Amino acid sequence: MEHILIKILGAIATFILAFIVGMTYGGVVRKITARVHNRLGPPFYQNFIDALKLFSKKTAIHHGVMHFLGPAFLMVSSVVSLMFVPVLIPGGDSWYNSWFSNMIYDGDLIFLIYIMVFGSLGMALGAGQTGNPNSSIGITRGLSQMVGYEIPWVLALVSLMLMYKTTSIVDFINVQQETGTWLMFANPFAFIAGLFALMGMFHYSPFDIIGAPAELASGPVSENGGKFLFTMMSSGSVFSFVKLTLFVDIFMGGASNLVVLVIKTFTLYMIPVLYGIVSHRYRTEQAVTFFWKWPLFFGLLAVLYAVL
Amino acid sequence: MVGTPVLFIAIPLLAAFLIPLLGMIWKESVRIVPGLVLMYLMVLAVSLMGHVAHNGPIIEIIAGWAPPIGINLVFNAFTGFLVTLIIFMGLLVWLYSYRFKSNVEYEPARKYFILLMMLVTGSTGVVLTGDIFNLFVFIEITSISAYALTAFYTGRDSAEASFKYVMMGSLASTMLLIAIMLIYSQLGTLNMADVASKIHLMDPTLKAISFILFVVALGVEAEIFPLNGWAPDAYAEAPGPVGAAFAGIVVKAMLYALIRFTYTIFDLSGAFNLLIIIGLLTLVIAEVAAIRQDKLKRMLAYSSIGQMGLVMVAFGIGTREGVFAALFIMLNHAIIKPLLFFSGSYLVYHSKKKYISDIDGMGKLAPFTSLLFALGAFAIVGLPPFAGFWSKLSFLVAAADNDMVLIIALILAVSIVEIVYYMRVVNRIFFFKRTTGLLARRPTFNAYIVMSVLGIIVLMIGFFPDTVTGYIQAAADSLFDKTQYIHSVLTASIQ
Amino acid sequence: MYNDKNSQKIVDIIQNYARKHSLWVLAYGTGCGAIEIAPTMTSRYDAERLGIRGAATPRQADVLLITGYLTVKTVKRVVRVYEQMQDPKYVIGFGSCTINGGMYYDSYNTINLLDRYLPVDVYINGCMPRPEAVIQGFVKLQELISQGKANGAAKYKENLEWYKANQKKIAPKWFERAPEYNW
Amino acid sequence: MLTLILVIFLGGAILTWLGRKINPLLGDLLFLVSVILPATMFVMNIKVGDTIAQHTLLGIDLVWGLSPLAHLFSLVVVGLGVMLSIYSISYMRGKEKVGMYYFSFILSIMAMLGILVSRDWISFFIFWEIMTWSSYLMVILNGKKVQSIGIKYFVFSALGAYSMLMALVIINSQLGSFMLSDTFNNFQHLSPANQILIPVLLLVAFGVKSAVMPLHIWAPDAYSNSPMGYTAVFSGALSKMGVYGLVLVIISMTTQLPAGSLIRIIVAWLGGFTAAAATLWAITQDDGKKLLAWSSIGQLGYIVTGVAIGTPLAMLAAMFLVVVHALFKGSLFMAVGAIEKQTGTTDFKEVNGLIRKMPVTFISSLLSIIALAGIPPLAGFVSKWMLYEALIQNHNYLLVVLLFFASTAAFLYAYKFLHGYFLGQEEPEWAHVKEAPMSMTIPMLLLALTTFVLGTWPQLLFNSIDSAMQYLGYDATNGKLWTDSVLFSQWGDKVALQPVLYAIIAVFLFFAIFLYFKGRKATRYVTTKDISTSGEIPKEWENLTFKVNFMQPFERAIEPFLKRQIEKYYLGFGKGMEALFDFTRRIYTGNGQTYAIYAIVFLALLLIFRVSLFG
Repeated sequence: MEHILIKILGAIATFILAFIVGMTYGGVVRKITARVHNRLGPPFYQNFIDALKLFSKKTAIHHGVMHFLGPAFLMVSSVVSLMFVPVLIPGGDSWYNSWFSNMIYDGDLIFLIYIMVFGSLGMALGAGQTGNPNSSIGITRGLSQMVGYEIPWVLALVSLMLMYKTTSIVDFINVQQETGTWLMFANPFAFIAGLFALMGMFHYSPFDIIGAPAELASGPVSENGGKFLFTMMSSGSVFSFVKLTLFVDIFMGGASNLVVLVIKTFTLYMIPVLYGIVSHRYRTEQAVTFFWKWPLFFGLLAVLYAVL
Repeated sequence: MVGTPVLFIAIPLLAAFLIPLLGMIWKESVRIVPGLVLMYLMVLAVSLMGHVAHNGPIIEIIAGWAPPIGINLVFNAFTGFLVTLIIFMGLLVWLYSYRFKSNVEYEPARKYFILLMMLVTGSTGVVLTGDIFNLFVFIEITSISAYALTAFYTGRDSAEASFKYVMMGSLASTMLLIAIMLIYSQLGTLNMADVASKIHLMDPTLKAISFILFVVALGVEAEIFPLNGWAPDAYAEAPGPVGAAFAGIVVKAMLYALIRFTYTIFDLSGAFNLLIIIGLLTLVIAEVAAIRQDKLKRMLAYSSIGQMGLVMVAFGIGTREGVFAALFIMLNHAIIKPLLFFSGSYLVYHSKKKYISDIDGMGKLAPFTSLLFALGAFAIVGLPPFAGFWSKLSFLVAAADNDMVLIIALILAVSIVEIVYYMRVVNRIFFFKRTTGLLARRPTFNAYIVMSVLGIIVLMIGFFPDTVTGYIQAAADSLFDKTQYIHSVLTASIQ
Repeated sequence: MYNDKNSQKIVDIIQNYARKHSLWVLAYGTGCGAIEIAPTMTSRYDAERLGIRGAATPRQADVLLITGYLTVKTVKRVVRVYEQMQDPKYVIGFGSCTINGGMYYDSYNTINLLDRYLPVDVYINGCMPRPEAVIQGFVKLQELISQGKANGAAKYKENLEWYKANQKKIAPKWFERAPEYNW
Repeated sequence: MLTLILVIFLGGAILTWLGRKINPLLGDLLFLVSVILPATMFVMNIKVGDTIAQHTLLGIDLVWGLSPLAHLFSLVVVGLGVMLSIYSISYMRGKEKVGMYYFSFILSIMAMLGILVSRDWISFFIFWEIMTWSSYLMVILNGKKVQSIGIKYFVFSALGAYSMLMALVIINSQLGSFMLSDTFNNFQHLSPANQILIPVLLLVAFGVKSAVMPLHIWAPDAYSNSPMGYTAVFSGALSKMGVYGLVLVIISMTTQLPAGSLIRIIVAWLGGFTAAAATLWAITQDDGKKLLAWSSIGQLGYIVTGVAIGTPLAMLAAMFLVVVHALFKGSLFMAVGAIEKQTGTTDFKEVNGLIRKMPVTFISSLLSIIALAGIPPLAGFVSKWMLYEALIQNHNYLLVVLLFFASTAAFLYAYKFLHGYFLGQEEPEWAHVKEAPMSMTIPMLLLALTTFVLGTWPQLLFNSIDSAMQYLGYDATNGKLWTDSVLFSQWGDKVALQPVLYAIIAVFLFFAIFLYFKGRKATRYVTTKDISTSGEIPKEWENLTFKVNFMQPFERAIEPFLKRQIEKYYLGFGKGMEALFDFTRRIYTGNGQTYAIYAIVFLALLLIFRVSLFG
């Protein structure tokens, strides 16, 4: 019983960490974007204020049960996938290390890929029930784009899996601990392909047609305000934390303590963000076919590299 | 014993002559007498079959001259099987056509039944006789009544079809005569058993030529490609029951003759290959032609030809299993094809041109007939659990035992073609909207009985094939046992 | 119903703080005033530093910014958009047109006084008001929010019949058809 | 007993057909009895064993018995059969040709059970053909496009069946026995050419039924054209007979061959391509039936791949997916049937916003779609996970990427399906629509819930699969690849399904309660017309749901693929054959003189070649 309680507390701690880090990153990104635009920009804690405001806003209407459950699904997906990602290197030496080893031994990469999709489906259902055409359009774009980036992503992961004969994230971290080389150097092609996929996952430019504000009125979320939007926003933050941590775990050797984690994830995060600020926007089919060109090529190269 | 084999020939012949006389006394007797005759013959055939199964073949000697000089009739398991089949088909055709058209007058009915009796006479004669010239005579009797039956409707098309038949038939007769002449000139005998025992004495070239002539001559009647040009027309223009009679009676008899020549009389090694080649040609071209037909009866005719081709291939395998399969296919064909002709001709009864499209949606109007047609179609393409499957299976098994992999593949490919055109028709019957205003024709009571009997047999063979396989096996054995045949005929004495 | 500062609870203070610093603006840009929004938001004046950013749909928006004059045709939409926004919500009337019809005051279909149809919290004077003035207006709204005085929505709810009657006077068919507003 | 069961089926089919003619209610009753009674007898009385009944027809022994593998498949057949029979009563009410529907339904169930109990090739083939033509009757039951779709189905089925027939007569001639066990045990005794030929022929035979890539073109039309009550059986159980055959061939035959691994790799890739291509085609469909039909083909592709790879994990995955696919696809087809029944159409572009009208249908569809997409915690995930692990560990890297692509793309049509029927704006046209009757909703919900249960407690099914696999010669998998509800792979990776479920439920409940109970008081439902459409008020008849060209961006991206349809090549072949046939037909000119010339020429030819013929 005690064991389970500790687990639950650890899970809550992980969630809070992910929430805070994700939200802060969001704010920092806004700040950085503003600086790139030669603006002052909002304070880095602006996202917290926004979240608080959204939370305190009334949610006066809904369009049906799925409208309620869509954000809940999204939250489930992000939180549960968070539970399966090793935030810190398991068995590391910092005193809070054991807090974050939630359920990392109970699942593996393939499981994680699927559980992460769970949210998109829930979100899609919620958006669909609102009856707003913009939402559905955004959803189809998002799902299409997902099909695009999934290929290089899977290719990258498969190449690593067959190099180290495992699909477990913990094992990947351990491998990097033992050999001392980050996998991004052990198989650079996989890293490149994965990076492309990561850019797709974050929906920053040039892959941000999903919620194009002027064209689609923010797409899938266009009918959601108040608590719905709050839930989506927090799950988005948690999700970006999950993605970044996962990437760090796999390619960049994991993190032994929170400081390292923040440094690594932040550095990684800057790649899609900075590229996004200065880039154009792809149409959906352009985005999809883009992923099937160079990223796919690098993915195949990664597999080839791994086989040889 | 109820009688002797000669009655198979004598009684229907007698009936054929008596029918007009009796008709003068009582008109209805024209329709009844043939039935009585055929029923009696059926009883006779069954009892003789029983006798043969226990006591061995019956050799009947005509006119007191012992073989090889005199004419003899052979009733063994093989010929008995075919005779039973022919009589049974004759009975069904009679029953079906008893009042095929209520408006048929006395005069055409009289002609029809006379011709039918002649047809039965000729066919049983062909099967039973042990003499080659006698065979020729019976072939002529059969053909001539068949010509006349083809032209039964006395229309322009019927006449044309009949004329084509006559033309090809007379060509065949000529060749048959030449062939007989060659054999007689070489061996000085025409008794089949005698010829078979002396055939090695014949000059090889002349032997081959006479065999070829026999093949071509009998091939015309047995619907071998490319000698079967008459058949589609004849089937299509003759009345429905006549088509059934052709498929069930005439062709069987002629094929019997061909097989008898190949298996018993001649000892040519290449004959089996020839059978396979012409059989395959017939099969492929007939089925391919059938798929492009737009008239129902014509389609059935081509299908009939195709089945004959299949039978020929089966005979061409040359093993006991092959013969078994061939006879089985023949039996099934003799049951299923009449079923298709009978039900099919009711389905297009009111249609002038008898187009396939005229049966659209008939399933609603004439459910029973349609169902039987579908049953027949399912059976003939060899879908289990219906009759056709077992014969096809036994054929394939026999072929596979002889490593004829390519032939199996070809035949199965052709079967797909067959499936396509039969299913197209069945689809039209059951799943199309009725477009033409033509109403369905209610089958007569007799026709119901006939079709039901056939349908039940199809199902019976399908579920319990072993009810018939015993006879077929015996027939196959008896055909195969050439020495036994020669011995039993030549040693037969006047009883 | 009207809250004054003394009756604010701790929760309200926190919430008002958040609301004040996170104003998501739905700019209803039919009038010529929409041209001023761009400089307000971009590098030069950078409204985002105050927590002000654009919202894509009324469901997400806090502030309805009505830029410029309204006609009968557009006021219908504006009311509809306003009703779709979630509480708490604020309206900023932008430019003189929203106050008195501006230079089009005597046109047959101009809405001369927006306040008759929607509860306006803050008016920004001028024709056009410059971005500085716009930001000034927002700051004023923020002040009102933190004092708990930006209660246009409550006013609207309280006097709903009056507002509805006014609205129906100008576009009866449209407002008959509109979904009921009862939150 | 087994014979009796099959006879009851057969007699029941005929009686139902007749009873339906007399009185519709009597027909319904007889139908239920003649499916459920023998099905129950089958489950209760027929135990796994080698020989249960034996008949001899035509000198061929027909031996019937239930192997553990067949037992697994028979669960699917019986389960789906009973569920669908209950469903069909309501589904077919007021439709035409109900008698024929019942007849074919019962016969197909009988035929499928017959296939499974057959221990010899002949009864296997007989039941196979009965299954083919009874399902054929279903395909053309609605009388639409009979000549194109029906014939296409039958031709492909015949192609498959005749390949099988050819293989089995060759087996018989070589080995002298039609028994399945003899075939597998004495496979080495075949000649080397036949050792290749027979598996290939059988693969074609079973590949047709399981809709493997170049042989699949009948499937989408046939599935979508049959009545929905039957399509569930079609896609859920009938196609699995092909899989059953594939398992037999691949595991029992190709493993004994040196070239077997090549065959298996080819089949695996074909399965992979089937999965990917069918998924892409499913995305482009605008009709729920067609979409599910393509989706079925895609799912069968996964199964075929799993079977072809044939490692224990892959086999486990494939067998699990066999059952689970039957469950979720059955439920989905039933849902489409319910929608068709209640609204009269299945076109996404016509129906929308049924979620509040048909909530039970929606819930079962949702569960089934989640299972289909392979998302945890439903059962689809279990098989997907095992399949991917197996493929990766078997070094089929590119194949796994292909399948991953397929399953990701499957989300697109999964969403399209749910969105098309249930989401979007509610229209006054469908305001009258009510939930389908209980006899339709309960079976579909039951199937969906079973999927849910199996997703967390797959061991309920693994035991059966395990005994089936041991029958095929695998080691026991319990404890190696799974213990209770934990899945392992050979590399030691694992997924513990129960914690996953609990975590999901906990988080879900927390946020659902948070959202719902916190907001419930203040929140009220507004219709889907009340959306933020730039201040516009949509009129009653205005439907703003995004329907037309739903996946257009994606379709544009895959346009080069969509241009190349295999069907076109088949059509070209068909046209060519037809022209050839027509040419051949003209041999029969109808002219007597020509025929006479033929006769003379034939005679002349024979005379000329007599030496080569007769020596």
